[in-house]
Amino acid sequence: MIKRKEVLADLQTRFKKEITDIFDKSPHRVYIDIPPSALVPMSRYIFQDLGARFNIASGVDTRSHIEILYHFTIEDINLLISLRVRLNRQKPVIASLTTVCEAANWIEREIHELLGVDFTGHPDLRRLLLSDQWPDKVYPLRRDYKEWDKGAVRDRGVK
Amino acid sequence: MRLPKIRELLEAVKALAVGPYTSKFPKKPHTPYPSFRGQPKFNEDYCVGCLACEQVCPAQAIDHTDTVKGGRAVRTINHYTDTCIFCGECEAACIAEHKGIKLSRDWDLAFFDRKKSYESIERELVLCEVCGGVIGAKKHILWITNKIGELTFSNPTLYQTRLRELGLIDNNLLEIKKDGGRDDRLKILCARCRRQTTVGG
Amino acid sequence: MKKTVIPIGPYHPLQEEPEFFMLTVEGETVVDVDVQVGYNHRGIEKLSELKTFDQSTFVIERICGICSTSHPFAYTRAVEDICDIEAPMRAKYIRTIIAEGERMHSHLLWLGLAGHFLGYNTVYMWVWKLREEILDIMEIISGNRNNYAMFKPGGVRRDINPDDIPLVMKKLDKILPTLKMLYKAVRDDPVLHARTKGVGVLSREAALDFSALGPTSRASGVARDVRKDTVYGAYHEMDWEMIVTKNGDVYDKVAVRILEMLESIKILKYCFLHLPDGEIDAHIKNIPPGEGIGTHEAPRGETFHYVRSDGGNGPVRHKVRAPTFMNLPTYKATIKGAKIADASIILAAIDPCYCCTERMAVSDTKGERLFDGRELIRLSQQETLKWKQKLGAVEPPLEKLTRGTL
Amino acid sequence: MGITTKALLKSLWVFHLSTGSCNNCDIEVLDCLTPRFDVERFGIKLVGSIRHADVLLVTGSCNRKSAERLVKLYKEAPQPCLVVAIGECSLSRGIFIPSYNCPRPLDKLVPVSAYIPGCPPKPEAIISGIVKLIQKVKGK
Repeated sequence: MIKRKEVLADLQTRFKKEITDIFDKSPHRVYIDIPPSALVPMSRYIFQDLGARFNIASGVDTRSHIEILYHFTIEDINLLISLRVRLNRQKPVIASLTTVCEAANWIEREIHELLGVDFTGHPDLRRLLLSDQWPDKVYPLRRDYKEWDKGAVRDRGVK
Repeated sequence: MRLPKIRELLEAVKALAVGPYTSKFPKKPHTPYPSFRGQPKFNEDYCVGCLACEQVCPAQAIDHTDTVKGGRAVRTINHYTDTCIFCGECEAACIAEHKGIKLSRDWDLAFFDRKKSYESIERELVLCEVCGGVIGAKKHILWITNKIGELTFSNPTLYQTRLRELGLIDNNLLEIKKDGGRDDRLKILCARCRRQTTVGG
Repeated sequence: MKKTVIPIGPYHPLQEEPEFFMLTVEGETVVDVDVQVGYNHRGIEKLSELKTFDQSTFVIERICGICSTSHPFAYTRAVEDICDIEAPMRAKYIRTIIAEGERMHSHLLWLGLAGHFLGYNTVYMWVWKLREEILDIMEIISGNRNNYAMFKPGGVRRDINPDDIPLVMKKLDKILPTLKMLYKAVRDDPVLHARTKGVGVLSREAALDFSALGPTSRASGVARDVRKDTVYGAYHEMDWEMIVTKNGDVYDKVAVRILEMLESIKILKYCFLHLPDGEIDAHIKNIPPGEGIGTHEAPRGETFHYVRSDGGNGPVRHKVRAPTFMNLPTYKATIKGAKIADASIILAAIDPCYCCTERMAVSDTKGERLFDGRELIRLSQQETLKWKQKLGAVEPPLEKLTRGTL
Repeated sequence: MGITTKALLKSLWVFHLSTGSCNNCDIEVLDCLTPRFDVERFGIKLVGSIRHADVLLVTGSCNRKSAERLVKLYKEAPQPCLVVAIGECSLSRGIFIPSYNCPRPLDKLVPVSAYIPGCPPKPEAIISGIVKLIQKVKGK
């Protein structure tokens, strides 16, 4: 039963250069800010050596930059590690995690499609959710998303 | 292969003895459980026209129009059966003891024309005497006067509406000047005119 | 070897959601599966940003019909995580009652469908008849068969009035014997063993690599259950055990789900009898800026809600991850090398809930010979008939019994 | 009332189509076929392909991908085909009206003959909706 403090201490010694900030939200959750380059080695260590489970990646469009949080859960000590990565808003690019764990395949296709983040090294980055008529370069989850479909009916459609 | 078959046969015989499980629905009418959330219905004597239900509704199934009908300013609140998700939020938010709009028990709402699939209620409006803008539903203002008791007399709009409703005063004590000056302070005014007459300019 | 492409779906009457799998097949064995998705996508994450925190629960509740209370459970826990407020004890009990009731009716629904895929139409009818009892209980408590509208950040919207409880307990006692009979029927039936044992095996390593969740991972020996790992709801008030089996084939997935239902009944009974009285809402006044993460053990696995607020009255970003999002890609591990006849039961084995994953699909084939979705189900049913004849349970041929498939 | 409509009403064969629904309404449609509300007593049967169907049961909020297939499917249906919209999502997309992936309600895509509101509608509401539809078509 590796304890929570040991896990964090171990992460800090091993990735001292990359970790810019650690924030203990609650006994069961910790945020770690890292630069995009450190994502793959760190998540490989967390996923394979610490035996964590890849939970999900959640992309957020704060108006100044695009932020992706990678959540890993270590079950036996019930700790949720969220790696926070900031990308610039015009050309968000980051390495894909599919080499580390197969489960990240779909979520990266979804973030690519809804937020416009480019994942280098992803096996097949085709469209996951949106239909074929959806125009390219229009990302619904961006803050500046405007309705492009002229025929859309936004009331009850009776009058 | 013997034993499991026997158990199933026993089960089948038991089911035969109990009789069909199918409900006699079209012949016998179906009454849902008392806590069933059916079609919300406006209640004529409780609803005060305050539009709390419209703001709370997650599916925006309630909207209102303020129009002048037959010389009287009227607010019609419509509830659309084809957008409502029957969640009970409107009943929970209703300020008239949760009875202004109440979820009934009826579930058989099938219809053929979406243009007629709504329900509405009409409330009389109180208009500002200077600019003619809408202040609110009359019943809503009276509801406020009941709620704040004697504090009503701090605001001319409130106590004049109340006194007119009780018939204690006639319509216009003083002549309305509409010049935004201080003379119009003792009138039924909307918030903007109220500000203009008290602060001025 | 000429490659044949088999589409299942998209609008097959029995699977209640449109889903489509492109199976490329060589002869009898399935070589590859390509799942295409996108039919149920309704943009719920963007919609939740237009609503306030309180209204957003109703959008979240309509993500999926059979886990329509798991998403609000995780969402309200995420919002409570932002403002560090705990729901009062009675609200926790009511939340657990609704969650366990929904686990029952979701597992029963899946058991019925799995029965039909294997050709056991009587199991399908019997299990869905049993499911009506649970739906009645939920209607008594929450006012609707599903979409219960009970959850609110900080507590519960409606209370359970005590004089409903005797009627509910009577209905619960009616369910238990039939469920036990069903479990014995599944355990003893040699034809079912032949059809499901060793079929579509998800090994423990694959389950870990795909991060599979819920009954799918517990059937492969990965002891993963949010109700045991984190302390929430009333799950730590009573003792119930987590069902974990080892060999990860379809039979284990059936067994895990049925035994979980027996546990759910135990939890439901305990909660009804020990319902503490007191407040049912913590009255959250304002929600500070911040991020919250809430999880809950839905019938199919762990739902994960990430809510970010900037102090306003609505979520700024709301990420929903449903369990099937993680379980669905496990097809790559389970379906490779399986026979076509077993394809439909393997695809149904993880209890896929497509509207959770907001996905479904069609794709046009390149002119190879096509099986229709219904033919594939009939193939699976004829396979069961073949096993029945082999194992000596001679019955009239399927066509005469069911006048063709449903 | 033409011979086709009279034949149509004898026993309705139903094809169920889910266009982006949360599958509550789909399950209530399936509930109608199970022992408690068995609609096969009235000859209503769920068929596997649109070619044999008299009535098209539509659930779900017609998102973009499903809307294309819905229109294509409606064209394939044999013509005196009645469309019944079940659940708030197929009536007016209910709570999904502002969603970017559900642009148009159902009756802007195909002519709808009956609407059954409810989220989800009780199986009894679906049965009584179809009974009303039969009487209306007969009454005409």
